[in-house]
Amino acid sequence: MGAIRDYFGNISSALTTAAKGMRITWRYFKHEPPITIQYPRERVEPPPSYRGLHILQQDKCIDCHLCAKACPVDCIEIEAIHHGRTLEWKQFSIDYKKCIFCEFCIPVCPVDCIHMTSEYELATEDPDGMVEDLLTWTGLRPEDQRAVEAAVNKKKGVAAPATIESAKGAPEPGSAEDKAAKIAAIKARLKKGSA
Amino acid sequence: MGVLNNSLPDIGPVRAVDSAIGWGRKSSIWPMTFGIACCAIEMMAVYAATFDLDRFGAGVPRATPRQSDLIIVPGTVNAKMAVRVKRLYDQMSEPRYVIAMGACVCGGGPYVKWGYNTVKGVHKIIPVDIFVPGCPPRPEALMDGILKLREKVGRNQVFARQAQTAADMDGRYAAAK
Amino acid sequence: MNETDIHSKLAGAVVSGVGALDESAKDPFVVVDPGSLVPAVTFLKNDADCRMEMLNCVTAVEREDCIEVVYHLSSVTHRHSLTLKTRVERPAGGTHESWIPEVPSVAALYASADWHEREQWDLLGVRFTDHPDHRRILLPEEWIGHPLRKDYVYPHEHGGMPLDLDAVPLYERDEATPSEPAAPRPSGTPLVQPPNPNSDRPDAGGVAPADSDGDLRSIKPGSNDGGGH
Amino acid sequence: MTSLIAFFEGLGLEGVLALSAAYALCIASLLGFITVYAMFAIWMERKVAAHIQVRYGPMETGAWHGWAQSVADAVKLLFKEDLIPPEGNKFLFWIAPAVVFCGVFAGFIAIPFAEGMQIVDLHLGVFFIMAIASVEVIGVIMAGWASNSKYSLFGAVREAAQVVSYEIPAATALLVPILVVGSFRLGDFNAFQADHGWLVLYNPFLTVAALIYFISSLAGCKRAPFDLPEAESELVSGFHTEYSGMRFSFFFLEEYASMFVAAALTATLFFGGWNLFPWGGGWEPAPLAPVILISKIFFFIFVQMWLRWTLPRLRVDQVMAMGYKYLVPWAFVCLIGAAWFEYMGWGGLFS
Amino acid sequence: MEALEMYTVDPNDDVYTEELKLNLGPQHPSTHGVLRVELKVDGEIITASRCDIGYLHRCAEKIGENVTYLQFTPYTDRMDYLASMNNNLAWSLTVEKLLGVEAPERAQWIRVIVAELNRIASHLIAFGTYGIDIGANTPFFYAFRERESIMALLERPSGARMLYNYVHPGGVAHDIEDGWLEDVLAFCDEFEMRWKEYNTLLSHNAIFIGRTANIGVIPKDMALDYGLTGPVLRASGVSWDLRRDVPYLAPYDDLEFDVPVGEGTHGTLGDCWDRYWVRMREMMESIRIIRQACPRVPAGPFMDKAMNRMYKTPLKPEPGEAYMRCENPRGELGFYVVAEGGTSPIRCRTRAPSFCNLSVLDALLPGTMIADGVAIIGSLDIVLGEVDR
Repeated sequence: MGAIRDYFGNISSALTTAAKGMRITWRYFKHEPPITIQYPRERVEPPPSYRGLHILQQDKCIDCHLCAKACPVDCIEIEAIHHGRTLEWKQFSIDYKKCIFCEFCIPVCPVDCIHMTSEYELATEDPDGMVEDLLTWTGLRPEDQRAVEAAVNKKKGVAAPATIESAKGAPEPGSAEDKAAKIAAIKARLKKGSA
Repeated sequence: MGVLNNSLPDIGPVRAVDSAIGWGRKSSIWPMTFGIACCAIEMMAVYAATFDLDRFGAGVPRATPRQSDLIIVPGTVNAKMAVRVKRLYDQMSEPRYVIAMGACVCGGGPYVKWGYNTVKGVHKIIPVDIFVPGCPPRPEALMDGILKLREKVGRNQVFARQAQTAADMDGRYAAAK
Repeated sequence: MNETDIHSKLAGAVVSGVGALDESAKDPFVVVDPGSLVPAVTFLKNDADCRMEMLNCVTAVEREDCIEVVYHLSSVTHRHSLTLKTRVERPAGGTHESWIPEVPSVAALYASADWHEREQWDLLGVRFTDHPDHRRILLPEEWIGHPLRKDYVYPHEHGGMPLDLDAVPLYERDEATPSEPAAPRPSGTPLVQPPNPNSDRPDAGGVAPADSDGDLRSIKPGSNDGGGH
Repeated sequence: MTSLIAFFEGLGLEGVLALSAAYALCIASLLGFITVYAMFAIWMERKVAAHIQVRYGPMETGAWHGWAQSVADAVKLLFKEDLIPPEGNKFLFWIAPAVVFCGVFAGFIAIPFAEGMQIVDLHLGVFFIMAIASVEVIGVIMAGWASNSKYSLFGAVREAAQVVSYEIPAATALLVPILVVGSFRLGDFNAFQADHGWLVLYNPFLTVAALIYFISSLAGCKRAPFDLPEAESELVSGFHTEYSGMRFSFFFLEEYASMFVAAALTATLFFGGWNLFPWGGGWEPAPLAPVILISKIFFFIFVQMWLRWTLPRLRVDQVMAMGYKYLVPWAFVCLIGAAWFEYMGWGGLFS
Repeated sequence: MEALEMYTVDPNDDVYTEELKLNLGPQHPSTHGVLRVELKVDGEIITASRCDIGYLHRCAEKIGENVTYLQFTPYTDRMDYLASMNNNLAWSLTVEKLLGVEAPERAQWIRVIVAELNRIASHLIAFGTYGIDIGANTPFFYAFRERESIMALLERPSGARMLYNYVHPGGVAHDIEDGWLEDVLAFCDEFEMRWKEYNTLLSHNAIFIGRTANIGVIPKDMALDYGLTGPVLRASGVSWDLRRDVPYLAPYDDLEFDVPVGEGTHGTLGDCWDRYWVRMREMMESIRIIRQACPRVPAGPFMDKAMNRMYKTPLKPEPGEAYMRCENPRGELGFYVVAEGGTSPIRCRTRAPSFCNLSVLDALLPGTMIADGVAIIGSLDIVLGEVDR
């Protein structure tokens, strides 16, 4: 008797559970709108805390190498020549072939000059194109150049040249415009890399 | 078809055929169901409803390498796996594309220094078309990579002689002379 | 029961070669001789008051003078646990190649020990005698060396697959002219040398930010946001 | 068909030539129809799946909802490298997709889309379709064997076992309407249902028989929950694991074409054919008949897709158990019951 | 569908056919990554099997011996990449045990919430991929939809989608923002509704039950013998949950939750369906925990003051060793760390739950069918990153 009950029970349970499942999928088909974010057309911005590509406030950076030491994967390479307090920048690059976006380089910075943006698109055809130089300028800036020359000349006993002009027009380091300009620079570089 | 590849003159009708083929190929990139590590989960997220790779016609993951056009290598490849990755790539039929997904596959990633058995980038094993670094890359970043691959595939010339190829042939011709 | 009770029970049983309980450690442990390991574990598993049904983990630890094998046992019934250790002394000049310590296997007692012991053999080169299936588990069977040893030499390639960062890709190699085999690395060195001497592993204390004060602080005159902290 | 021959004879062609020309035109148009239909069905399947799964499906290929997606797939597959496993049997590997496709293709010639709109009006139409559709199994076994892959072999053997087993309940269930109508000719079913209403409502045994035939046809088309021969999570891709490019697309075409044939049989034999309303008809204007029939066919194809994206897959022994323990006995019960009803003169809800 | 009697193959039988060697993986849709299983099959029936792992061996233990304690945290993310919060937590607790410090109270409550959220996310993947293994593709998409919500939630405090690196020794890396807890509670309400849908669609489906009930039965003794933990052990009828039995975070003592145990509802105790069902019910228990924990998150620091300098000066614990275990979604994750005074440990052993859970596979497969093998692998819910490390 049990076997017969099982037999008919199987038929009824197979049909009813299939029907219930089909009711759910029908509801989804008919009533639930797709939740897809159509990526290149629409995009959801990651939260402000997102750990994306780095930016550097080069004005602030003091070439202390603490971020490079904190990095678990040794992906930061920094090179700068010290002229007293002035820095002649050669390189501040992050190798995104290694970077794991762990954020350990951020809290160690004594001058709070390295940050992570919400940018993340980094696809490229070039195997060497994934090393990003965060510097917005290399070498010395003109006013620093003059200051260094002045210092050198002073040591030599030559009279100082004209007064140093402070850089005008450049956005205040750390301000919102500065950040936006740097993100734009990163984007431009990425486009160049992929083309 | 093989003999005709890149051998016809680079003129309008041939170009039109090429661009039609390129359109077909780029609109129908079937990836292989292939997951290795962490990035595979983000790759699954790309197939899933929120990002839906099928919008680009690429949401038909084929389990067999014969039928797939794209192998996304999502995760660290080590010495034991590298043999298999190479074999899978060899089993795929032309045209085939490779996306290296994640830092490990692009160039070693976090395992570059102390990883005694990891391959430092899958481009040491198989030729890679697009690199998508990140650890793991966001699904959007992978889609960005796939969009770049689509551009690249659409640019490819099938029958028309490529400028570079022609130059090579001229060079060879000159050398033979 | 706590660890002290278990230890006294274990030492009181017929099992010989059971050392004292190190209670100062964070997880108190008992050191037993390799010879009496199997009886001790058998006792702990079968005794009604101990009932260590589960072998959580088998770990080999390479120290200066010895290799330790650590067994973490726990009981679901009584909800207690115990750490058991056994030590094999390092002979003079015992290196990675020359010295394979041997410890009796407990795979007959716990099925979970099977894979754990294989892993320890694979990574640290500890041979577990009487193990039913003594093969490598994670690395390929033909792998040379045991990588978790301190004097392990990193390979350049394995099975034709390049493992170096600067290796030439397989498909770009010229088959006709085989490249010369790379020179073996000195033992214990990592695969990739640090990119520059300054960014070596942070040592004891590291470089405190205070050290980098002074000259480096301000970049240009008139910029007073140099010290952001 | 006869009208076509007459048309070509009218153009001045002799007997055999006219016949050949008519057949060539029929085959060409049928091939075109199957290709276009399969492309549409594949696109539809992807859209149905996507909307069940709260996503969009193809969107970017072609302007409107990715309508050109299947065209792109076809172009790509056409220009993809065709690999033949070196260890396999090259001839069988080469011919298997053609064999698979031919079986289903031949089935199409007997389907009447409207009165006279049929390539060959066979008196044994149902019988012919059932018989010729089984040829596909031979092709699948050839493919599985010639691939020299274990997964392919598993898929082929599963397919053979499954299709052969499910022929029995499917054929038995089809015998029920045949018994009621008293003919194998597909056109007669339409005529009968115009007078008596849809057969599925004719008597309760026919309702059950319709369900049994629909389930068995799922198994015959390798559709979920019976997609064991190509079970992706078990056998990679089953019997076509080693196929690539154009040859692989033949298997794809075959799957969708056989879905069409199965849905057409269901619609014609049980659901009124080109009669719009369940209580019969015959009043529908002739040009509307193919539209009605094809919309019914697409409804059943949609149900097949809907089932596929809802249900899990059965195991191979469960498929066999379901066939032999559940469907076969019930199909015979239906047959005997319908015969009894016919003997007693009962039934016919709308007659 | 009725229960399938286990097949046995007798070589002396008259209709004994030739055995076929079948290689499952490392690239196979249902091996959940790069597991390779060599099978010997007689027709559809598996007669012998041998697991081959190591295709994702990434030298985590060697790295642990060479980087600092803090720097190893992101590497723990990459072990069980489906539950990185829980892995971070286990590692942080290990380092805290070694140092003898304790995280502030606020950090502990945040840890409970993020760990339970990640447990749900991990079980959702198990649910979705199990559906695919069995042949139902749609649940995968529903599971990923809910998982995306969880990831959006966890992204806000941690800043990453998947590998969070959020729980650090001494606390958590960032404080939660205002309104986050309310959003978590709102997610809980939505999830409860969705969970019922999952069950109608898959859990109680007759075909699904037919495919999973009575398959891959692990008796209680066998489970303990193989060192199985987590849902796999609990499905065999052993009520053993470290959150309740060895509370490693103080808030777990105050919270009320049940430990779901397998009951053999549709077949034998400890079969695939039980394992699946334990996971499904655990999701609801996690929701219960989150609901209790959210209103109770106290104000205060989220990171130990003294530990905060570890970002600049590497941690340097006293010589010693610690074994710390936590209840991860897959079972007991243990870290055994031996310190000898340097900035990095001399041994950093990971007792990975998936590693032990997978070891039972070779004992389960013989006698089942190929399709059952797929169901069994799926029901163990392994993560190869953790198996191979």
